[in-house]
Amino acid sequence: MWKAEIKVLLKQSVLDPQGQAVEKALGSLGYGNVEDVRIGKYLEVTVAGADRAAAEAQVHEMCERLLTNTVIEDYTFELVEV
Amino acid sequence: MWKAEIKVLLKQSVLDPQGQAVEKALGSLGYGNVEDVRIGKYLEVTVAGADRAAAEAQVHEMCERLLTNTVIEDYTFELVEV
Amino acid sequence: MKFGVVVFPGSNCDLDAYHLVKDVLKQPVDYIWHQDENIDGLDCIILPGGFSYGDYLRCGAIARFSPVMKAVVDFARRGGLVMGICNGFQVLLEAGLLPGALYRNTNLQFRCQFTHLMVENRDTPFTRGIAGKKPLKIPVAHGEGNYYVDADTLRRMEAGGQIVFRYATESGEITDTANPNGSTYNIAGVCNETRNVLGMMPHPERAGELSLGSADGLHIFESLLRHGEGGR
Amino acid sequence: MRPEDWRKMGLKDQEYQMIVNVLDRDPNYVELGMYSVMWSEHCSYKNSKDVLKTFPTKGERVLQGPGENAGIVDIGDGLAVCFKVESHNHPSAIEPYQGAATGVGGIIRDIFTMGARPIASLNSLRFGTLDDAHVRHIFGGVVSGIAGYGNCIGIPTVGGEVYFDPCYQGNPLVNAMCVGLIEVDKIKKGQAAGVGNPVILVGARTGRDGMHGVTFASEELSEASEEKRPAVQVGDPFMEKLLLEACLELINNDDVVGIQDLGGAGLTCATSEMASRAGTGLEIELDRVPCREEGMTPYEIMISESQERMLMVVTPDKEAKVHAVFERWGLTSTTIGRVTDDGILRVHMGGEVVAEVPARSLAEDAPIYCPAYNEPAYLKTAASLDLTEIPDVQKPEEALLKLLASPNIASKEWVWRQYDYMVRTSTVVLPGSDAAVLRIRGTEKGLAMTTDCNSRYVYLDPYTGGKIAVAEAARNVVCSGGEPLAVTDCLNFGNPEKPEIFWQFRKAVEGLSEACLAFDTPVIGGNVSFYNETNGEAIYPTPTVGIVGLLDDVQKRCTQEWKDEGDAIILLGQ
Ligand SMILES: Nc1ncnc2c1ncn2[C@@H]1O[C@H](COP(=O)(O)OP(=O)(O)O)[C@@H](O)[C@H]1O
Repeated sequence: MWKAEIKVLLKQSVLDPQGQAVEKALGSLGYGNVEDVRIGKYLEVTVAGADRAAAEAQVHEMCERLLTNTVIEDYTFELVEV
Repeated sequence: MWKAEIKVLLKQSVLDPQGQAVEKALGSLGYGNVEDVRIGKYLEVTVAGADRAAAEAQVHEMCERLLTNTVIEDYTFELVEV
Repeated sequence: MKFGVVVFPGSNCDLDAYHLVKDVLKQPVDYIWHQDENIDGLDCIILPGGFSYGDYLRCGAIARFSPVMKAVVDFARRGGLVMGICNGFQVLLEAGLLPGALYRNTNLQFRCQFTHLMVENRDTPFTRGIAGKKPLKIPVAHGEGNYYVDADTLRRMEAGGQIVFRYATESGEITDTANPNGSTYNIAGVCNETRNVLGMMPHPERAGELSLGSADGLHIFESLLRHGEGGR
Repeated sequence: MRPEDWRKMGLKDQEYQMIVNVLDRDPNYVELGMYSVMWSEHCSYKNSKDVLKTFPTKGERVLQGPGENAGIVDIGDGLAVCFKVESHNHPSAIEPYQGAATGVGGIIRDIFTMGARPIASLNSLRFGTLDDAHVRHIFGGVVSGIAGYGNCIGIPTVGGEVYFDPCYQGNPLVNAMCVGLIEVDKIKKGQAAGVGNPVILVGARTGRDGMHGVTFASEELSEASEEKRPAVQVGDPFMEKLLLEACLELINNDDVVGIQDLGGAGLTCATSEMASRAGTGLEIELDRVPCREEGMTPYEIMISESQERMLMVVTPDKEAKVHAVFERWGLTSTTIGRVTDDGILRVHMGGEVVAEVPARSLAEDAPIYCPAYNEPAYLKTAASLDLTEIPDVQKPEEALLKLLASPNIASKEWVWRQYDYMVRTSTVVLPGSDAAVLRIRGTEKGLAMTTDCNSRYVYLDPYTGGKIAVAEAARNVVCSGGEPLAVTDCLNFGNPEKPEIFWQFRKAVEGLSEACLAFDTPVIGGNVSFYNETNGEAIYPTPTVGIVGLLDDVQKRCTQEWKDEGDAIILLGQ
């Protein structure tokens, strides 16, 4: 069994209003050294199966088909055996 | 300079309607081996400063004060030197 | 002209679209269940607003895999008229029938308010014959209506007349303050290259009677009816 | 059982003795938990019942008064309007977004449980002052929680009120109201009638959320409550939308004998109330309850407050069909038991009987208290105010601008533009006027609706303040063209065990009642929220009033704004 830890962020070219708002808020809370904030999604998907390569291919496919919108988002993931 | 990669998930005891909906959707897309889906937030916060321990303490504090809702969420993070 | 209004789990403006077509336009209309794969006999399909599948994950992301969407995509490819309103627009984007993507409003809030729309292309089945230069007064109600498209695609869309509506002031100026959600180029509605598929964030079905604050939405539906009468 | 067991659950020693008397034995832990939630103030109204009895509740149009999930009033044409207001103050203080969202979800369930189609939501909100960052966080969270739930489920949020005052600093008020339309012959009740009928649980899986939420709501907030707080409930408006559509489909096809939502006190409340109303018993099997977490105990399952669940009783011949309808809507439904004739709520798990108590004793036989009351001392100082000692305004323009800029007077558009107030295309007077007006499809009629309460007046004179609250709501409805039909109220007060608070409560109810008689608007339902205190300081007494009014001709509705240049301006009253 594998747990895919998937990180999704807006592409660099897409404005991230939420990240900007949080950056500002952190600044006004006194964290003057915060340079950049980006906010996205984090997903954990657990899949049954023994084969790492197969699990990896499957998670890729799920990301492309459903889990992310590649017009505006980039993703990376790691597989952890569980 | 440090980049904190922060993963935020709902606490295990808290209902995750998003995760459940996506789990169901993946099932009906034919991924019958998906056992569990949890959906949360992913943040990247870049902070200036040389000292790893100081950065770590600061990110912790930011998570507690603003970035996460500790009433319902848990978080973990990693620091990457950039 | 026979309309179909698709009902996804979580659609909630299905009633509004249905009511407008039936009681205001006096046209035949059926609800189409998201699991139906047969949509024969319809002239125009409306994907209504709402929160399909709760809009969990991303707006429209799960709905586009409904069985009915296969039929809708085929119907569109054959030249059938498809109109996606609000959540319906998001579903059309996710399904790849229209270019671009919609995401969180730059103000980070859900906004329900009247907006004014400049008609940028009057040569589509949805806008043909809309007279005058006055913008249409039509409300929006969404939290994720911020339209994004990359610069190259935008240029191509503009050249191809695919930008149909843009947010404007009451007097028709395209300004930042008239933009309720931060959309690229103030874009409120777009069509595909063949112009038979329209997606828009504002709700024309909520602007079909003066008692609701505006009847400007009727201009869009009336052009559709004229298009239907003229044959395709 | 040791005294600390029941005391920890919020039961008094004499209450424990009453339970022993009813059962003729010591209760086990599960049973004790069931009594503690059902006999909490929130569920049993043990401190307020006696006073609430004094409300006028009857009227020619009243089809359902207090006692069911919501009240119902006849509006002719075979139609009726169903409405109720409820508080979600304590959960919103802890987690504003989810607290407010689940408050909206709960009141919507109360309406469709009756068989009514929810057509509009309103709310009444109170916060501390906006110069405090925590208050701003609570305020923003509550508003987006109301928006998040209401917009997603597709019920327009058409009106409400917001006030800011230091007395709400640690204890905000979030009162949510829902209005539904129903055909008179489709009204459903929460009754487990028909011995042998299956009992079906549908909706979300049961988790450990909100354990002892009702007991929590029946205590003052303090620093320690942070620790004691129940697992926060997260709302799932999508699930509720499916439940709403599926339940209304079944009710409209006459497939339902009785139905009730699971709210505070969860399965314990729904099962005991449904059986008690029908004079029956129930036998349920907890092994069949779909759970979200492994290893949940019978105690946890019985008092879990997981949201978006409904309990339904149907006849055996409809059982398969009902499950099929739920499945078509993508919902999980399970038959968890049967109706019995012995009046006992019998709970099985793992082949054992884990609880066995008279249903009626849970639902109806909580002790009734008549707390002591006496006039608060502060009233004397307040009454001695000498107006002549207050300096006259020197610069009226400046004063006016200052007034207009005060958050209590300024436009509330920041709030309501986050709500979808147009969905269902029936809102013909939008937020920003006195009362919202909705048209009723297929008729010429309309409904006007509003929530109101000026708690400062109630604080200064609970009796007159109570009257003023009803009068203000009635005026708002009348100014919109409606004839006030009936009242729902949400009585937000401090700790009723303090005589000065209970005096406020009694006087306010007296005032509300008198005004309701004068306007011929009976009280058809409502909610009491006590213990609104932080560290011993009570909020202003805040009896929120919701009124729905009828317009025979919706074309005759009125709005607040000036219309045309040259129109005459007439001042009515003194
Ligand atoms: N919390 C709220 N939710 C929805 N609408 C609100 C809310 N608060 C105020 N409004 C709307 O704003 C308008 C003005 O409200 P309010 O200031 O209470 O008016 P008034 O003092 O005249 O009763 C009304 O239409 C009311 O319904």
